[in-house]
Amino acid sequence: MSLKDIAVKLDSGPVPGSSETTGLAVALLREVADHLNTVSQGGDRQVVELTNLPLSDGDLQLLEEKLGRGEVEARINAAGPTEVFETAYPGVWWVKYLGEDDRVITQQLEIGTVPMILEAHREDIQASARQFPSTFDELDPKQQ
Amino acid sequence: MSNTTVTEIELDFESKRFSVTKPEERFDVQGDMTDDERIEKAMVNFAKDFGRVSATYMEACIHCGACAHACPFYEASGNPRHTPIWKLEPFKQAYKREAGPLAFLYKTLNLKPKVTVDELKEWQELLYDTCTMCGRCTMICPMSIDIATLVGMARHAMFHAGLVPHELYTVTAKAQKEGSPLGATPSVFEDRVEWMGDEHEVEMHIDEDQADVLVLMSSIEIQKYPESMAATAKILNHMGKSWTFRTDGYEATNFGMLSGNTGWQKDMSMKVIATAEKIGAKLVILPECGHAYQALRWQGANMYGKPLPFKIQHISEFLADAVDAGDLKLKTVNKSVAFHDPCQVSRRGGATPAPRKVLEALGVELREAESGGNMNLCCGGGGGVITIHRADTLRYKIMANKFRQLDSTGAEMMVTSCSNCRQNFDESGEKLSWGKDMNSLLELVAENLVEDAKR
Amino acid sequence: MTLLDFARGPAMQIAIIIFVVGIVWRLVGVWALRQKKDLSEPRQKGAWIGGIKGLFVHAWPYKPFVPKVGTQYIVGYVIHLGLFIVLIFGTPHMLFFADIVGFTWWTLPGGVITAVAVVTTLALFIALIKRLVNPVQRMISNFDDYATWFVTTAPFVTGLMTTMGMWPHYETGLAIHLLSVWLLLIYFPFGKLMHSFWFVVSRYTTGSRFARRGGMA
Amino acid sequence: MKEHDLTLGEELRRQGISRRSFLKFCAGVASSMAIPAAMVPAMADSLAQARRQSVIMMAYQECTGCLESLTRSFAPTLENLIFNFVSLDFQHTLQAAAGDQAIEAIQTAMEENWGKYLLLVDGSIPLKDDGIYSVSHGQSHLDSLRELSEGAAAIVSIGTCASFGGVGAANPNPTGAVGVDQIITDKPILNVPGCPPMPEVMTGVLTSFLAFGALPEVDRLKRPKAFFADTIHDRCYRRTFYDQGKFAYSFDDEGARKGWCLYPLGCKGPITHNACATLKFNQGVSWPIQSGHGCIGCSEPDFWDKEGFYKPLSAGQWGTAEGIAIAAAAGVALGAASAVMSRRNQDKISGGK
Repeated sequence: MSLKDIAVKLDSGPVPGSSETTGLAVALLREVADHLNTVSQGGDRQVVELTNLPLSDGDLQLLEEKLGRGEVEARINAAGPTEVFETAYPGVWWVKYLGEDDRVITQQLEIGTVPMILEAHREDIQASARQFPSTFDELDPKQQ
Repeated sequence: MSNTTVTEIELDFESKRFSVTKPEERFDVQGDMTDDERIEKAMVNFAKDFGRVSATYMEACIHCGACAHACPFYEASGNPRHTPIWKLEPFKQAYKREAGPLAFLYKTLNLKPKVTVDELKEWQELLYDTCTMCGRCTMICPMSIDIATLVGMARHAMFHAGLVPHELYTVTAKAQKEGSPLGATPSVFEDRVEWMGDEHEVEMHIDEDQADVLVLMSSIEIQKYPESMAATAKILNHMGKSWTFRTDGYEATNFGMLSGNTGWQKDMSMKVIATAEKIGAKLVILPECGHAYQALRWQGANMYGKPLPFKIQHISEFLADAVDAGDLKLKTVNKSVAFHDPCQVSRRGGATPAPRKVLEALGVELREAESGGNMNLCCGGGGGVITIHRADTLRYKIMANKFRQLDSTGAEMMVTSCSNCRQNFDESGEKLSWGKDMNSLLELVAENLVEDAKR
Repeated sequence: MTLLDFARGPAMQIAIIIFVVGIVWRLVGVWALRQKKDLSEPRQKGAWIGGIKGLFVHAWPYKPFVPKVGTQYIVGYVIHLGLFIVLIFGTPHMLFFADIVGFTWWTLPGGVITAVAVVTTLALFIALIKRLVNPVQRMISNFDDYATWFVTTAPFVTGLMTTMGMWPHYETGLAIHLLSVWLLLIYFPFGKLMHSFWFVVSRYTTGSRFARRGGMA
Repeated sequence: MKEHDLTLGEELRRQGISRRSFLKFCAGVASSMAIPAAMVPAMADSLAQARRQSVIMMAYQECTGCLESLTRSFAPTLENLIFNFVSLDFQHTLQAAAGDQAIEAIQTAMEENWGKYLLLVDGSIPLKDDGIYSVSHGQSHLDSLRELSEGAAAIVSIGTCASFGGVGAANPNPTGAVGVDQIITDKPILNVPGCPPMPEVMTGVLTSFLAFGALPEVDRLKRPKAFFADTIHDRCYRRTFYDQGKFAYSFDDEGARKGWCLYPLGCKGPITHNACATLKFNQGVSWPIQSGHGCIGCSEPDFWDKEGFYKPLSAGQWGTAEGIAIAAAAGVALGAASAVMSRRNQDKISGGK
């Protein structure tokens, strides 16, 4: 084959991804079920990585359908936005780490009480404890 | 074994089959040659007639071993050595080393070792005692290799290397010297023709100067089944043919071919061909003899070097044509018949339909044996095997299978059209108490000729 | 140069050249031999029809032989058809040929090819075991028979191992698979694999020779 | 040099970057390196203890494509974290200094961080004629590499050229170009091949070097296993089509429009180890196969010389029709010669008849 043989056609181009499912979604749901059991018996937080897997768009759709939406939704602004929502199954969280432009960097299913990114962390709390008294310094003495 | 060639052993004419009288003294190696000379001779004579066809066959084998299951000898012995293609092993080896397209590679890299005399001696049994060149193996071969023809070529090599079984060599040498392998010299032949003429009150024609039909006889018939001569004469007279026997060309058998001496084979064929030419024969009728048909009908012209100026027919073909032409009026024989096809006439000769046509004309109920016709089981006596005493045990085993095959038809009468098969049936039948006779198609026709229908 | 580059490059070229040279050499080497004309009077004309018939009649044993060699034929057919299907209808294989002949054709899904290859490999092993166990076959077998078995089986085994990801690296597996095929091609003209050509020649020869005589072969 | 004394954790806090942000960065890196997500907190802790790293980046026989790619990392806000924390002491293209000043900068960086700096190399190094074909400031790149590598803690070869010689080494390789590891054998070397390499790999490698103090585990071609363990084919979203036997046979057929497997169009995915299928290029926008073109195998050695990008893997150098014809003619000659020999033999035997 030479370059001449390559047909050139201006078209909308191939649709990225595929609407077909690969069976991976079902395997993931099973994994989530396992993790839920672990956590419900007092185990540590479990994470299922979604970005590394060759999931088709169809797979993701299926996952979203099966897991549904729950009570909590949150948006965190730390080094760009992060979206978190609880699925219809309490304890199963969908975490989307986004870059600028709301592009997904990585997304995970976290199984636990609170997603890691949502918690206030000891280091930050310590920092705020150190910082907090300064709020008084700036108060008008009249109001003391 | 001795290297001395001994041919002066008296033949046992009284035995049920023809061979030498003192088989316990064996001289299976002939001539004074060194081993190297023998190998040289073997290879030279093997390669001499080698052509495209034989080379193709040598190349084509895939070593599947199927041929064993078609071979009467393997089926009787169960010995893997009797696998047809294995019988050619030294020659296949020699072909690859000396003559094949890759011979250069095989030779320089010594991939195929040189064949030794010991190997050839070992293979004498395989090439002579356990092969009748019946060609049944070709039928089963997925590559359709004509092993029988290759065995014939291997025999050329063996003969010139002086490695022919004692009996076969003796008989052949006698045939070359005396004109007949079994002592049927011209004078003996003449005597017996006259005797039969008197005995059966039939007009014999012998040594006519001119005749349309030259009739040959095999020495088995001359010596053992002389009624064949009378039967042939009767039929030919009945048909009003111009025919003759000739004392200078009567012997149909060709032991030169069987033993592997092409030179002698040519001598033997040329004798008959010259006679036929001399008397202006238009047709040469071959007697009921399988290998005679093979030798003259299919190899005769090649010995002669040009197409023959006359037609050659096996007696069964001649009878079939006569039946077709309405020249024979026959009585109906109310019997069931099983027909044993002689390999060289049927499978390898192509005359399979002829005897059936004749049997139909006789009105018999023909019962075809399982694996009959072109697929027929060989009787195990052809190709010179019947002369070799070493081969007896296995030959009887083969015959036992043969008897079973024919008996299972339930036919009342057994018929064939090969006197060599017939003598094998008769001899083995006695040994194995078969209790039946093998009949000649020719004689059956002669017996049932309606004489008053003579034109 | 990696092993795969070697396999797709010089090794392939060398193998194909040896394959072509060897096959032509052997065929011509036989065809150019002398053949004396058969001077006997033919019983019937049109011996070539018998030759063509001969090509087909030996494709399956005559009835009396079926109980003895029928199974062997079936195993043989599984091997040959399997080889044919995998070779012609496996997409990567088709592409190999397409690169040479310049056109593509319909192929089978990978799973089907894998299944066929597994069955064929099993049949090859059955054939080997038979060769080792059956006294006739063991006696008449020589180096060529085992070498032929090896070079035929190796591409199946290496191909399956590559498909099933049984090598540490796919590219090494692919290279070994290709090299095993080149080995087959290189050995082809020098052993009994040539029967893929001889079977036509030999069957035709016997068929026509005996049709001439009126007999059957 | 006060900055060098701070740990990364301290530095982050000084800049008011929250733990959440840091964890997010770690989660991103861990995800790209296939480090289990459960290890993210531990990784973050370790990384926080790290000290500022001196980095010298040299450009040799190269096209700057690698640098272009690296500056388009997946999440600039996050990358800044790590790139701000390393001290990029020398980068010819990015820095302001030039000429003698630049050379001085290298010397200073080398002396100050002898034995500790990380050397990044971009481009192949010509060996032919003492490396005369690629020279900066009167010094051949071969000499430059030898000198700089001596004081390096480790070397990272960025791109296929620095890793395996790449384009420069493509047949017939006029300059005798080779990759770094064919010259330097006594230092830890890591290859990040790709034409261009994936920026995430650089982030991952740097992070991992900082967090664990060593280069990550590598494969037989010194590529970090975290990114190069699987082939493109293994991770390709079109893999199912391969298994089902659904292929595109031209760039304009139904298969191509339906996004079927590109194997027949010469895709080198099955033999190419890289992470494109999961990380994608240009901030995760797309990657070659998603754009409808087969993988050309750019992260593998000698990818230029694999019989063309559009030749299927199972096809190869079968030669030419002329070549086959010549071979056949040779076969005819050999066959005829052997037959003539056999015929002569027969003539001799039968007495010259």
